[in-house]
Amino acid sequence: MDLYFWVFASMSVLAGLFTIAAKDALPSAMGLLTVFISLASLYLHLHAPLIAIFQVAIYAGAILILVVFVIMLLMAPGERLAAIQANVSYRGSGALLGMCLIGLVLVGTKGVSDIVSMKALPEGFGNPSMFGDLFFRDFLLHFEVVSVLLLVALIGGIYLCKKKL
Amino acid sequence: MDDWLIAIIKVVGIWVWVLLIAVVMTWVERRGAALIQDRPGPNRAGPFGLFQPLADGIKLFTKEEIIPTNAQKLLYIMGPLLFSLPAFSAYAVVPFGDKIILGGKEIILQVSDVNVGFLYILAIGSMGVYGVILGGWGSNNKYSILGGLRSTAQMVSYEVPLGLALLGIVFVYGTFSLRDISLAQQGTFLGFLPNWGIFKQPLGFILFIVAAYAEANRVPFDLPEAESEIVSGYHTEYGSMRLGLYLFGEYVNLVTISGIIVALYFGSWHMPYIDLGAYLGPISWGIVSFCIFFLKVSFFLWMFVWVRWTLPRFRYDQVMGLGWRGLIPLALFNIFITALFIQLTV
Amino acid sequence: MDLKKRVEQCLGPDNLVVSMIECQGDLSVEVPKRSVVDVMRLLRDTPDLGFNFLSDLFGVDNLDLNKPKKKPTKKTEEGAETEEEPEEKGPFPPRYEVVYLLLCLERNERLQVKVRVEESDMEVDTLTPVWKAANWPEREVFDMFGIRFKGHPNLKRLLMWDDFPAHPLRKDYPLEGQGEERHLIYDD
Amino acid sequence: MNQNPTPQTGHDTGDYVTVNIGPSHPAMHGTLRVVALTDGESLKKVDPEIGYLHRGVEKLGESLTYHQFIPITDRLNYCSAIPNNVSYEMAVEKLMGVEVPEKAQLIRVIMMELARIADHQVCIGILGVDLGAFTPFFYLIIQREEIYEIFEWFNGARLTNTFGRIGGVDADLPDDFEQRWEELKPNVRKANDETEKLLTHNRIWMDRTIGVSAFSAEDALNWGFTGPCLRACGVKRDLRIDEPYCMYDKFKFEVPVGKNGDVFDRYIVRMIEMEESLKIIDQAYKLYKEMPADAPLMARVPKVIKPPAGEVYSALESPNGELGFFVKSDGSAKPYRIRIRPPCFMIYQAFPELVEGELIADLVACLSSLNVIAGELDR
Repeated sequence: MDLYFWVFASMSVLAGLFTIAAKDALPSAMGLLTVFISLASLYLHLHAPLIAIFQVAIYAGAILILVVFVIMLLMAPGERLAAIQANVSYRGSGALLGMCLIGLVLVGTKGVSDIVSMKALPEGFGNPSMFGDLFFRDFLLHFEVVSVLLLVALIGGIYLCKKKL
Repeated sequence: MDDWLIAIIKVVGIWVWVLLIAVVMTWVERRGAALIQDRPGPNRAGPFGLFQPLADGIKLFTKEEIIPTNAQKLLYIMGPLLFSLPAFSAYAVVPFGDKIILGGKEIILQVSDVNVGFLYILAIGSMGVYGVILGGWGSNNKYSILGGLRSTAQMVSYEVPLGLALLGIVFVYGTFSLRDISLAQQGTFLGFLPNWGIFKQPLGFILFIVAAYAEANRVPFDLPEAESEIVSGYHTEYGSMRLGLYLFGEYVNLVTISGIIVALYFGSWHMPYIDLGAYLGPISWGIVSFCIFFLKVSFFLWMFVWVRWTLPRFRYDQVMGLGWRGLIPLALFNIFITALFIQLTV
Repeated sequence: MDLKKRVEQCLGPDNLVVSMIECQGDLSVEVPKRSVVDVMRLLRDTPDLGFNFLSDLFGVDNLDLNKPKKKPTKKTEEGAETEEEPEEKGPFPPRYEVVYLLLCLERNERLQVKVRVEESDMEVDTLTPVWKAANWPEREVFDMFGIRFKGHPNLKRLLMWDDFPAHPLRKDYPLEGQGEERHLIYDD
Repeated sequence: MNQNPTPQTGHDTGDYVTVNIGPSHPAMHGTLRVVALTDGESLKKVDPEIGYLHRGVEKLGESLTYHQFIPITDRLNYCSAIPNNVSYEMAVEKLMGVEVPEKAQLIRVIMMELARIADHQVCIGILGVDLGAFTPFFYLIIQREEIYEIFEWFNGARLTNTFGRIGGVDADLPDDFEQRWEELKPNVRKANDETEKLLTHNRIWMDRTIGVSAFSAEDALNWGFTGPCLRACGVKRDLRIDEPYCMYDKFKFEVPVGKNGDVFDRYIVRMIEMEESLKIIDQAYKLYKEMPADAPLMARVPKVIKPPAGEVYSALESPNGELGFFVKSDGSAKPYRIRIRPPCFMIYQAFPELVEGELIADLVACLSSLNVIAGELDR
C-alpha cells in the first residue's frame, strides 16, 4: 500500500472533479491548480523531480495564470458558469468524451503494464543533465521539430488576434 | 533517525529565522524610511521602537476579521494563504551557510540541496501570484481586480527575464544546485576578481535584480498595490491577520530574494580574497559562514528599503514595455554572449 | 483710446448697449439678453478690444435691491431705473443678472458684461461655443439660481446633488435652508 | 430622494468598466470624485463630480459683515489661506476706494509669497506621493512646517490665518523676522535642491510626467486656465506683472514659462516659482526695512465697514492662479453678493479633456499637478 501515491492520486481525482463541477470560474481554475500540484507530487514520487518542477513552473505557474488572466478579463466577479453548465448538449458531449478518454487510458494502462516491469532506475535518472542529453543529443531533431511547430502556432495566434498587422 | 532530527531542526530553525528577519524587516522598513525622510519614525515601543513589529502583530491578530458581504468567501479566505505559503516554502533550497560538523556528522547549512533548486525557486515563485489573484478577485472590488490584473500581467512578464537571467548563471557554473554554485564562488579569477557571480554575469545580475524587484512587487514596480491609483490594489478589502499575511509574505519574499542574490551573485558565504574556512574550526566556520551570509543578505534587504523610498513608481504600460522590450532582449543577449564565451574558452 | 469709448464704438451701432457704468475703475456694460452670444463674439473678435479670455461667469439675485422701500439706496446702482429702459419692461427691473467677466490678455483690460434675466423667462443662451470655460460656471448658475442656459451640453446641477429641490443662492432662500434635510431619505 | 448623484456614465457595460475614484480615495485630495469609464487601464470617459465640500461660502458671505467674512476665506484654499484673505481684502478696499499703506502692502507681499512657497511645496510633495515618490514629500513638508511656524508666530494660526484687516494689516512684523527668515531661506533652498535631485532628472519621473496630459496654449486659454497650469502651457501671464498690485511692480523676478503644458512642465514651473518667491521676499523685506518704524499699517477705515453701493472685481495671483473676488454692495454693513473666482474651478472643468484616453495612473498624476483644492473648488 503506497500511501503517498494514494493520497495524491485521490487528491488529483477529487480536484479534477471539482474543476468540472465548480459553479464559478476561478474556483474551477483553483481546482485545476490542485490537480497540477498533486500530479507534480506524483512525479516527485516517481523520481522525476525535473518533470515535477516543470509541471509546477509551466503548467501551474504560466499556463494556468494566463487562463486565470483571461477569466479575469472576460468575466465579472459575480458571474457564474451555471448557464454554460446547464447546457445539456455540452454535458452530453462532455460525458461522451470523458468515457472515450477513460477507455483510452484503460487500454493504454494495460498496454504499458504488459511491456513494462519493475526495474531499477538508471543512475542519475531525472537529472537535468540527463534531460539535456536526451533533448539535445539523442532526440535533437524531434525537439527542434516540435519547437518549430510551436513557433508556427505562435505566429498563427498572433495573426489571428491582431486586427491590423 | 538522526537525519530526520537534523532535517526537522533545519526546517524549523530556518523557518523561524526567516520569519524573525521578516519581522525585523517591518521595523527596518519604517525606521529606514524615517531615516531617509528626515523624521523620527516609530520610536515609542521599546528601545528605538524595536517592539513596534510586536505591537503591530498584536494589533493585526486582535482586530476583527471582516469578510465583505459580496466577497466570494472561499477565494477571499484562500488568497492570503496562497500568497504566504509559497513565500514561506521558497527558502527551502537557498543555503544559509557552508556546513557544520557536529559529532563527526557533516551537516550542510541548507534545508535541501536538490539538484533542481533553481527551478524550484522559479516554480514556487510563480505560485505566489495566485494569492494575489484570488485576493483581488474574491474581494469583489474593482480596485482589487485592477490590482490582481496588474499583478498577473507583471508577474508573468517578469518571470521570463528572471529565468533567462538565471540561465546565465547556470551556464557559468554548470549546475542547478544553489550549494554547488555557492561552493564554486570561492577564490579569484583573472588574478584579482573574486570568483563571484556578479563579476562573471554583471548584466545578468542587473537583469535579475530588476526582475526580482518586479516579482516582489516592490517600488518602483509596486503597481499591484499602488496606493495613490488603486487604493491598495489586491488587498484593499483585507484587514486583520489576513492583511498581515499578505504584508508578512511580502517581507519573507524579500528575504528569499536577497538570499538568492547573495547565493548566486555575491559569493554566498565566501569572503573575497580570503578563505576563512581554512583557518577556522568546523563548528566556528559554520557559524561564521552563517553570519557572513546574513550580513550580505541584510545589505540587500536594506537596498529594498533604500530603493523604495527613493524612486517613483512606473506606470503599467511602462512596466510591460520595460519587461518585454527591455529586459527580455537584454537577457537573450546576455545568454548569447555567455554561451559564446563559454564555447570559446572551454 | 478709453475702453469705454471703444466698447461703445464696437457695440453701439447695433444698439447692443443697454447701459454702461463704471465703479472704482471697473467698467460694466449691460447688454440685451437675446444677443449675448453675439456681443461676446464681437468683444472677442474686434481687434482693438480683443477680450479673449473668459475670467468668470456668475449670477446675482437683485431681489432685495428691487424692493421699493430700498429705492433710495440704489441710485448709484446700475441705474437701471433712471437710464434707458431695458426692453423687458416690468414693474421692477428684472430680478436676476448674469455677469460675465472678460479679460483682454494683451492689454490687461477687464470688462464686466451683464445681462438681466426676468423671472418669467429664465433662459439665457449658452456661452460654451465661444469659451469652453463657460461650462461649469453656467452649470453653477443654473444650480444656484435656476437660470437655464439654452444649448448647454450638460446642464446639470454642479454643487448641490441632483435631487436638491431649491436654488440656494436666491435671496428668498433662507441661510439655514428650507428644511430639506427633513425630507431626505437617507437609506438606500 | 436620492442622496447620491447617479454616475453619469452608467453601469458596467460589456467592454468597459465604471471605476468610481473618490470621493474618499487616497489620491483624490479632499473630496473629489471622478467617475471613470475604463477599458482595462485606459480611461474612455471621465466625469468629475464636485460639490462634496460645498459649504455655501458665497451664501454665508451675504449674512456676515465685511470683516466677519475674512475667516471664511481662510477655508477656501486651506493650503495657502493668506492670498485668499488678501484677495478679499483687496476687493473690499477697492470697493471703498481705500489706499493701503505701503508698509502693510509689503507685509502682505512677504506673507503671500511665503504662502505661495508653502502651497507649491504641498503641491509638488503630493505630486511625488501620487507618483510613488514618498521621500520628497517629507523634505518639502518639513520646510512648509517651518513656514507655518512663521505664520503661527505672526497670526496665531497655522492654516487658517485670518491674515490682515480691510485697509491694511493688524500687526507689524515682529523684530526677529529677519533672523527667522535667514534661517528658513537656505533650508527651503536645500529642500528644493534635494527634491530636484530626487525627481527632476529621474528617468522614471520623466517617463511618468513628460507628455502626460499635455495641453496647448489655445486650449488652456479657452478653458480659462490661469496660474502655473497656464504658464506651463507657454503663456506668460502672471497677474503680479500684468496687473500689479501690492507694489509687485517694484520687485524684479522672473515668470517661468513651460512649453508643453504637461505634468512635468507644471512641476518645473512650480519649482522655479518657489525660487522666485524667495527672491521677492528678500526684496520686499529690504524695502520694508527702509520704511520708518512708525509708518502706518492701516488705512483710515471706519470701524463698521459700509462701502458705497457698487460692485467691483479684484483679482490677484494666488499660488494656483487668478483668485478673484467680486463684491457687490448695497450700501449696508453686509455684502450683497460675494462671488469667488477660484482658480482651480476653471482648471478642473477641463479635467476630462486632459486625461481621457490616458491611463488611470496618469489621471492621478494630472490631478495632483493641477493642484485642485476641494475647498475653493466647491466653496
